Amino acid sequence: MKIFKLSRNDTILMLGFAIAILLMPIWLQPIGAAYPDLLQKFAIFGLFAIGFNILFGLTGYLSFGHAVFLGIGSYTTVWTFKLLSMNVVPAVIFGTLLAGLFAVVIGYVSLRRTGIYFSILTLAFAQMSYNLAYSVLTPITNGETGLRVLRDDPRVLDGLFGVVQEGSPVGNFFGINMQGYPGFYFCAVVLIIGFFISLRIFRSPFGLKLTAIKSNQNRMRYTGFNTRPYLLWAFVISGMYAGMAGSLMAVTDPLAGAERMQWTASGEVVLMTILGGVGTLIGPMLGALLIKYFENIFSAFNESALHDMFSFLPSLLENLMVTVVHPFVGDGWHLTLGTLFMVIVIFLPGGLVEGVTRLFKRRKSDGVSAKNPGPES
Amino acid sequence: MDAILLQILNGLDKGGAYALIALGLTLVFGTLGVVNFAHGALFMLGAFCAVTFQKIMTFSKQVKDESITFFDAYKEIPYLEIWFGETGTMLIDWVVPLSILLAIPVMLLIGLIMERGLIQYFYKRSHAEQILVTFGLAIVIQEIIKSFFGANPIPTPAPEIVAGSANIGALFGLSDSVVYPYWRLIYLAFAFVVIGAVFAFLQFTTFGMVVRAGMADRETVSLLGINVERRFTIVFGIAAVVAGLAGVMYTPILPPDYHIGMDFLVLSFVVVVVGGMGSLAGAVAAGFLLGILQSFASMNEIKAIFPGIDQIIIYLVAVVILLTRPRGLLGRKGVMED
Amino acid sequence: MAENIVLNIQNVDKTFGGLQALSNVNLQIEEGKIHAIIGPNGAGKSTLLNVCIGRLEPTSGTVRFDGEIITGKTPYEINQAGVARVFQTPEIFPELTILENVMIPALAKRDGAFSFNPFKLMSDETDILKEAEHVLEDMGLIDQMHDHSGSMSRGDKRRLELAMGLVQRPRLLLLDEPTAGMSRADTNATIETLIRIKERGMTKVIIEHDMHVVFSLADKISVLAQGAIIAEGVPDEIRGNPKVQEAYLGGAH
Amino acid sequence: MSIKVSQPNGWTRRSVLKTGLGTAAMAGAPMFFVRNAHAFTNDPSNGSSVILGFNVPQTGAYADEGADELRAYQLAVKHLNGEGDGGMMNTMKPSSLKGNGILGKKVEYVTGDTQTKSDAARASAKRMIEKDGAIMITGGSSSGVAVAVQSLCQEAGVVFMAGLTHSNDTTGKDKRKYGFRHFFNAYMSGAALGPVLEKEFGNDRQAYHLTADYTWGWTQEESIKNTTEGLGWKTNAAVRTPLGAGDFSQYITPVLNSGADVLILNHYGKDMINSLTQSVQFGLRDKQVNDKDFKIVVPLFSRLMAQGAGENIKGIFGTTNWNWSLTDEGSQAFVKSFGAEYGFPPSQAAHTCYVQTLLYANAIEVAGTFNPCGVIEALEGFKFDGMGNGATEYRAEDHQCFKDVLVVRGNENPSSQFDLLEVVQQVPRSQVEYDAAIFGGELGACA
Repeated sequence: MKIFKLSRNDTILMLGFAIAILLMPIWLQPIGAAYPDLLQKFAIFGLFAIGFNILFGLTGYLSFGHAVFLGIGSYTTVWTFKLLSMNVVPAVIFGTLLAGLFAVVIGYVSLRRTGIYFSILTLAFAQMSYNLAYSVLTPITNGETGLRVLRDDPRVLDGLFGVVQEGSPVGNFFGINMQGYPGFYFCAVVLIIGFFISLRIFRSPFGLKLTAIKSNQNRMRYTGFNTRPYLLWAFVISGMYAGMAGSLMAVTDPLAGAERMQWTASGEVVLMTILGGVGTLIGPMLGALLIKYFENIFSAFNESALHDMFSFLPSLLENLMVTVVHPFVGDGWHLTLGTLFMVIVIFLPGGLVEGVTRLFKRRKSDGVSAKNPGPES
Repeated sequence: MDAILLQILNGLDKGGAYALIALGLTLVFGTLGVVNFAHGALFMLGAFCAVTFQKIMTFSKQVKDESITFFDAYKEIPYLEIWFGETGTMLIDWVVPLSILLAIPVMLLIGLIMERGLIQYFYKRSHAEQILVTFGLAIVIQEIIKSFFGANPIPTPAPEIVAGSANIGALFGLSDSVVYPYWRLIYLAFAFVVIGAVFAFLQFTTFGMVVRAGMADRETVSLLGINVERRFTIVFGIAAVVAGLAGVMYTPILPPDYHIGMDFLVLSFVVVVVGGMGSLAGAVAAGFLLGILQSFASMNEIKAIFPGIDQIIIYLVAVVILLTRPRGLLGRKGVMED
Repeated sequence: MAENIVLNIQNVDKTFGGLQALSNVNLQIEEGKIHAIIGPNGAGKSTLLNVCIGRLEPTSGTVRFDGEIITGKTPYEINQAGVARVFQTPEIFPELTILENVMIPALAKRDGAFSFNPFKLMSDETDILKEAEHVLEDMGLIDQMHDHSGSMSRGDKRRLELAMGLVQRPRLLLLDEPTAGMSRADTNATIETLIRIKERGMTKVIIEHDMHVVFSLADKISVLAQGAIIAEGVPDEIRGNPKVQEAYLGGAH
Repeated sequence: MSIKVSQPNGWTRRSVLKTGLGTAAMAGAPMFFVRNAHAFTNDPSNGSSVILGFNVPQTGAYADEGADELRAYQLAVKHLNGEGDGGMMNTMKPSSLKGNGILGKKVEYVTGDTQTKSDAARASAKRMIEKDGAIMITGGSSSGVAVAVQSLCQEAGVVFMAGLTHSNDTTGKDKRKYGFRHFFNAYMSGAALGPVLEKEFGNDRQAYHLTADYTWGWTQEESIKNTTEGLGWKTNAAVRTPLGAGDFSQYITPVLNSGADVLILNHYGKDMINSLTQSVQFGLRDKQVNDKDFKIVVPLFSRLMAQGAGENIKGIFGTTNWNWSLTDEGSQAFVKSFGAEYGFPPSQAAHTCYVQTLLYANAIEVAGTFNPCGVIEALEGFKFDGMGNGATEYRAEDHQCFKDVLVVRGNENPSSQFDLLEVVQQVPRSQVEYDAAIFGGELGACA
């Protein structure tokens, strides 16, 4: 089918990506990351970052408020769970669409400015949403506690079709509960579709035009393009990715909290994208993997775990290693993260993907120029 | 009326703080073109200069407290008090103002090291990479401070004599209830002095002239055979000192913790951008504007009409200004617009 | 005569603050001709071009393209109407390859100001590719078309600029000193190219310093000095015009 | 690289087998937790050890509090495994603890960072349950996090022993069958403060509330308002302040002219440190209004907050769950044990976490099973003493502990750097009890 068409290299990339994602429960086992919640987070934040990259990577517009769409996606999903059905399909669709709607409004206003002015406008919208969601909008958002699904919510559609919920309500995909591994595979499939769409956008004339806008927006205008709608579409698409990621967060764990919209959450996706490589296809996914891994695994090391880890060493060395490593794990995991950011950006300019590509190219200096029009993977 | 007068004072005071923090940031960000996410960390380091100085000054002899039997508890008697008696107590009391003397060289040094050791390699890198590296640096600095001082705020009081409030009302023949803390008045005056000093420095010295020219058109100035880079190093140092001083002076108002810089980071970027990129005056104006509007938005009368307005006022004003004035209040064309 | 006027500039004034950059300029460009505008530095040539492409709005007066008023329209509307411009300082997309640089304007020609087609593949755009390759062939850039354009030499960038204008096959092409910064050989090559494509019926307005270029290309020449047209005619008329010599050579001769 | 040597067991393993490559026909079956009468989440019966999950803030504003909680947990684990001096295990009555682990299995633990964010806290708790095989989750230092993690634990079928959480909601409208709170709540703070405020400040007062603008702040404001209005006080104004406002001056100056003579700060942590410090700077502590001394009240105190506020805390009234200066046998044993281990006295957060761990272990011994339903049954209505707050009961209706509440005052003459709070009154439990129905909510069932 034409819609699935890809060049040979891209087909390999796509297949490789899909296989790597689906097999995460296996190859992440040795590094202790193969448990459902973290796998879900990998997929969800990967999707978020891949979507963010469509805006930032292609057009160069740095949004510092993309977490607002994550939040809207989550809230909408939980509300759909509460009002309509615990089936995840309508919930994800509504979450994505409403995030898209907000993206139209916020994007339309913010895109009137460029550069840092644009960034601050998006930041302002997100911070306003966060502050209000945390306080005066509590009737809608349940404030600090977060919006949750309750047993006695109406759920009109479920009632209509006679679906009975036993115990705590859990999102389901036509009867398959969306927690644990099924939840991960659901997210993984959405992620793979999201990656495919992103790949197609990168390879499309639309994507090329977005890249050209990043390169020289003025020239685009004199070349006959009305750049504003292009930017708005990129903004809305990436907003919808964020909304979908937010939806998936609520699907795998039916709770939506306001912190999801705080600037730190917006900043996180920016960091993921830059860390992996802005404008590269798989960079954002790598960035998401790395940051989420550090957040969840490095923070969990404690002294006794470290002693276990180094117990194969003689006790003197063991103690030495524990002393050396200890500041970087547990409550010091931020230190590791900060150091990692610096090391990567200093030694791998352009982020992981670009940096490694450059190193690779330097080694075999007769770099073959890309045959594919469009940005490199 | 009194309430409004007090809110104006609050606004000015907040504005002074915002302006002071934004001033250093706009020097680096608006003019050197470096998106410095570690600026908040510089503010925090300034505050911890005061904390460190306090720790040094109150270095204590430990006397075992016999009244506690569960574990070894110690009363702490600062050596300064043991050695110098009253004078020692006074010195400890004055630790915050005194630590300014420590903060200036320390922050200058930190600024220079940061610029030479890291930032200079990032002038030509993308903004994205500047964000990543300075954010990473900020986290690392924070964590180091946390490992030494913990995460809890550390009380750093103002000297006893200015710890209370001034009765401004009585001074100007207004109502008695118009009182305002001495330290906040000092902070406001201090902010004006520092802002004035930075402006005077850039306006009236040759060095400042070159820097301003370099901000406007770096290439041309370089072509004149002037070493702009070296001057920019010093500008970075100055920015660090200004941020640090803002931090030192703020400690009696806000007991510092390792995270205080991050709390101010977003706000300071908003102030700088609303003021307009590349404009020092804009940053100062925006600082005061946002400070005053925030104070008024927090009044019960206003909140009764717009619930939660005090939660969002800063961002709301930022949106309105950026939509009506494309480059903020006083921004220059072409700075950080792409 | 009126029906083959492509660009009609009528009574255009432009002031910047107190400075009169253009005063009452009237200029008619005929279909299919190469029309050169010459004049000393600061005569207002670039301002005039900027008015034509919508970068600047005239203080008064109108510009009509193909009978329709284009003053006040946005740059992309003017381009879509059929006016393309080749910039003096290369305005290319430095992050893209040379080929992509040329495909972009070709896409603009085909897709219009906006089209949302995220599911097409660039690799399926064979028509666009052919057009771009054709123009690159013309400009002698075909061998290096997969290189990044940012690292080209300045002369090559100028040729790329020209290619980006030509690929759109606009009804009117405005060239701002197309050979500035080129070597003699490159200049001659460019002149040849321009002559070669003259037959395709594209109207061109050229701003040029290089009299060699002007006199080898132009069908008609207008002379601009201090914001006003002081002479107009075929090359031979202009060559002998004393007013032109005075404006150009000033008191030195 | 893996952290915990333990194998993922119970439902996790089964889920892998069943759904590992997304092939299982799973419609209808409740997938997340495969449980029945004999199987429950992370059943440790077949292993040699039992794993507890300590989920505390390690980064962010409450990192120090989290660090103290973690110390207490580590101490509790030591004591449970029969190491150290046993601490409160020696004073707890009745106690079924034997000092040989829990049901003879060695106690191990995993830790995680809540970041004081619901999402991060839930992610961390899920890791402990899904990956590390934790059978119980405990910790935290904010109510939002506690409620979020508590409902997660309900879904996961894992007992949650709340750490520091003070909102009425935790055991009120958001109570859960699997969640237990030893800490007191805003209602109890109000009830305990009432008589003391009446005695110290009289009946003719005007209160001005500054309240952190989120759920915990609101519940505390409401509870304190009810109490003070019951005393005959008027409420002059109740102003909401943004979380993390930093500078509160714009909210403090209106107090000066309001005619109020008591300021009640419904703030916690950094907010409280800042608002108190700044209120004192504005001269509120030394002010005279309506011919009375102006007073500041901070309903919820902690020692870490008192440390941050420094001198400003002197003479300020508030409540705490527990203070290390208590002289009962249990408190002394705990402080001694903690002090010997770490060199300084424990905070109230440490105390509550330590006690929670012991109570949980004890309940397993009583029930004779790790099955959470049995453990819950053993905890519900459990009456005990010797844990620092006098005779205490875990009320079955809402899983809230009822015990004496301490009304404290910032110490005017501290004898050491830890001697910041002076206990004014140990308000007896009977005075702070309330009907479990008033806050609504539903425990749900043990599945």
